[in-house]
Amino acid sequence: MKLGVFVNQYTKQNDTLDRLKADKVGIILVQNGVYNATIKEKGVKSSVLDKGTEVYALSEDLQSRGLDPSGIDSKVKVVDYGGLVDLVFNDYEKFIWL
Amino acid sequence: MKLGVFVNQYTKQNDTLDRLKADKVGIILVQNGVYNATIKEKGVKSSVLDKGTEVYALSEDLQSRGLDPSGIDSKVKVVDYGGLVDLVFNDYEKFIWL
Amino acid sequence: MASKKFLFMVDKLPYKAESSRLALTHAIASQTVDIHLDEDDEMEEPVIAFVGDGVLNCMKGQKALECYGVTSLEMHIKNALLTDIKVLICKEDVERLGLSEDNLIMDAEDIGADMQSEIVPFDDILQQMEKSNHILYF
Amino acid sequence: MASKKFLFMVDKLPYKAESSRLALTHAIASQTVDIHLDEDDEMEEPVIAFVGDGVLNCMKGQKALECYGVTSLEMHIKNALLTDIKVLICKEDVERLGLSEDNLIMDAEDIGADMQSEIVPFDDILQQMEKSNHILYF
Amino acid sequence: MGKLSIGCFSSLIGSMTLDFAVKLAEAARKKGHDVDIWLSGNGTMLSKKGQRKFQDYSSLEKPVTDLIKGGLTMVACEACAEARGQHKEDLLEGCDRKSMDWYLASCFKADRVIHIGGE
Amino acid sequence: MGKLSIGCFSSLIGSMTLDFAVKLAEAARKKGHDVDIWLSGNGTMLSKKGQRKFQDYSSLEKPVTDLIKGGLTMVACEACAEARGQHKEDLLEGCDRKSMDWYLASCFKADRVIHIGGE
Repeated sequence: MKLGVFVNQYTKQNDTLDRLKADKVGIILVQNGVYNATIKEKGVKSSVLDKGTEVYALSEDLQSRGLDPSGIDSKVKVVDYGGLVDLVFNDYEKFIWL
Repeated sequence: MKLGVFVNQYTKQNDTLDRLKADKVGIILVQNGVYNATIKEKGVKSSVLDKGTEVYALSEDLQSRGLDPSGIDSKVKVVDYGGLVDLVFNDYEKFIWL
Repeated sequence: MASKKFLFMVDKLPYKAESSRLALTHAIASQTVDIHLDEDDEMEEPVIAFVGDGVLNCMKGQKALECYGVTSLEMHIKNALLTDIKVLICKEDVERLGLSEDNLIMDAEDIGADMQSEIVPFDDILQQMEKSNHILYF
Repeated sequence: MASKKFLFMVDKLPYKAESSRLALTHAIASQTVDIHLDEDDEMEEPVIAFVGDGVLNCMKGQKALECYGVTSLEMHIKNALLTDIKVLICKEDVERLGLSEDNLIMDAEDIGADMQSEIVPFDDILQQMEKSNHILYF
Repeated sequence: MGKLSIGCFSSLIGSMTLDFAVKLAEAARKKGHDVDIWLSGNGTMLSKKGQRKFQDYSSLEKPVTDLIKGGLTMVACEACAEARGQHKEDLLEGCDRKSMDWYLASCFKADRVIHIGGE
Repeated sequence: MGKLSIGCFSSLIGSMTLDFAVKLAEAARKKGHDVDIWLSGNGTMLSKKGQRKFQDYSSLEKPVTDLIKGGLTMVACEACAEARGQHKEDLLEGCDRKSMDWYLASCFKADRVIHIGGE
């Protein structure tokens, strides 16, 4: 199962996310989920970044919030809406919006 | 300051609540906040119950959710909407809705 | 002929977001989906899984109708069982929240349903995620 | 003559709930509240305090107008400073989130505001809670 | 008897927050208190007339209309309503529309304020 | 080219979730995909015509109308709309209203489904 997981909140913990063991889980950070790409609480990066084989963040949502692309974790690939559409059709089969 | 704090969510942690040091903080559990009155996660009662000098829970919201009044922590006083109005006018001066 | 399977997942609490209610009404709407499908298409009986704090939707004795004039999630869950929808409740969360079968809506015999709810490990729900064509995560 | 003081507090993130935006527009509306008050009543200049994850509203360089066609929280905060509203940002949360003055909207000189934001310990915000007649917690 | 101002920023139906505000207002009116309700953000949905009653959805048009007839003041934020496509002709009978300063003045004159934020 | 069904259950304006859905739909249409949008719960607010544009509020009536003209299908849940006082005459041009089974059928026929829950 290629599962795309939209994380739309700056969330500290989510039971479902913690328990997922899909073959290929991709994390797609959108809306306030993009804070997970940059903010290091007490110096520690978000645990959301460790869940997926791939992690993406939506550029429009980063920019809206004043998040500096240079501060983004190197693991995170930045995509725009066009790139997101390609991810949706080419890289994942099913999606959940947490 | 007599501060009434409405807790409307089944919340694990809230920065503001943790930091309050008012002379008299009363916790008023409403909506999904009422789960804090009964649910013991992993056997431990909600930390919200330790924050206020007084803790109240709205009876209509307990009943709507199927929460058994006999399972309510002994610290919690159950009030209905009429009782809530008296609390608002007689016991507290200011309110925040978390 | 195409046959497809849908999983409805609920991790939201009841009576705060409308999500859990709409998850159930949408799942029950699968009863009438045929009118929109081609003749040789078929939708399998849907599965609805309560996970995380969402298992609190399944508590017995909800008096939302009496208190707020709105149907309870309990009534919706019983309607789902009546229409033969598989209702799964995540075991790990039931245990974490200190609940048991005694607190939860395990059947709807009172309205004549044969189907029963099942408390299952998250791994079983993960299997349902894998088997389903689409996941509607409320 | 009555004089009253209001505190606006924001702990919600921007662009998800409308809360932080409405906190600012309501605070700024204090400019025109006189028309509804008795002649000898006076509302003191309001204070707006960002606490918890709400301090993320104060980040510099928000491009919401360019990306979504909607004014940014940055523009609202600058307007608040321009109308001499006291803007407090909770120090403990700024530090927890790894932020500093460099990341935050500390002034609105570009639009001619004299007022500056202040990063203050939560205790100072608590004092404001005590001094205020009403707290509008967004 | 006192005066209570309730600010509601939460959406209709799903959240049950407007149900809470309406029931609190009913109880306060029964005890003889004055009550103002301010609807802003998604809360303005409550000021839309013609809400159809279904048992699966909480339904507030009737209790709110009764409260207004009984002397409660309800005012919706004009800009928030317009942005949602709710115009003057959509307004619930007895409900008014004003700008945000009205709410601040209502709080100014109130003994107690319960400000209920958005989702 | 594929077909994408987007279900939106989130409210207008504040959450920016409908903005996300509309921008995703625009991008998908540009790449030649078919897109259905289902509005349910508070999401039905997007199907209300006459949304006034202010810069302080996200404003979607224009881009949505353009998308519909360009071939996107948008349907709102009839009961959810009625419960909010939105009637047939309030409906955005080109948008339809149906019962929930329509959405399931749309998902059935879709290659990809993005179901965006409520607040």
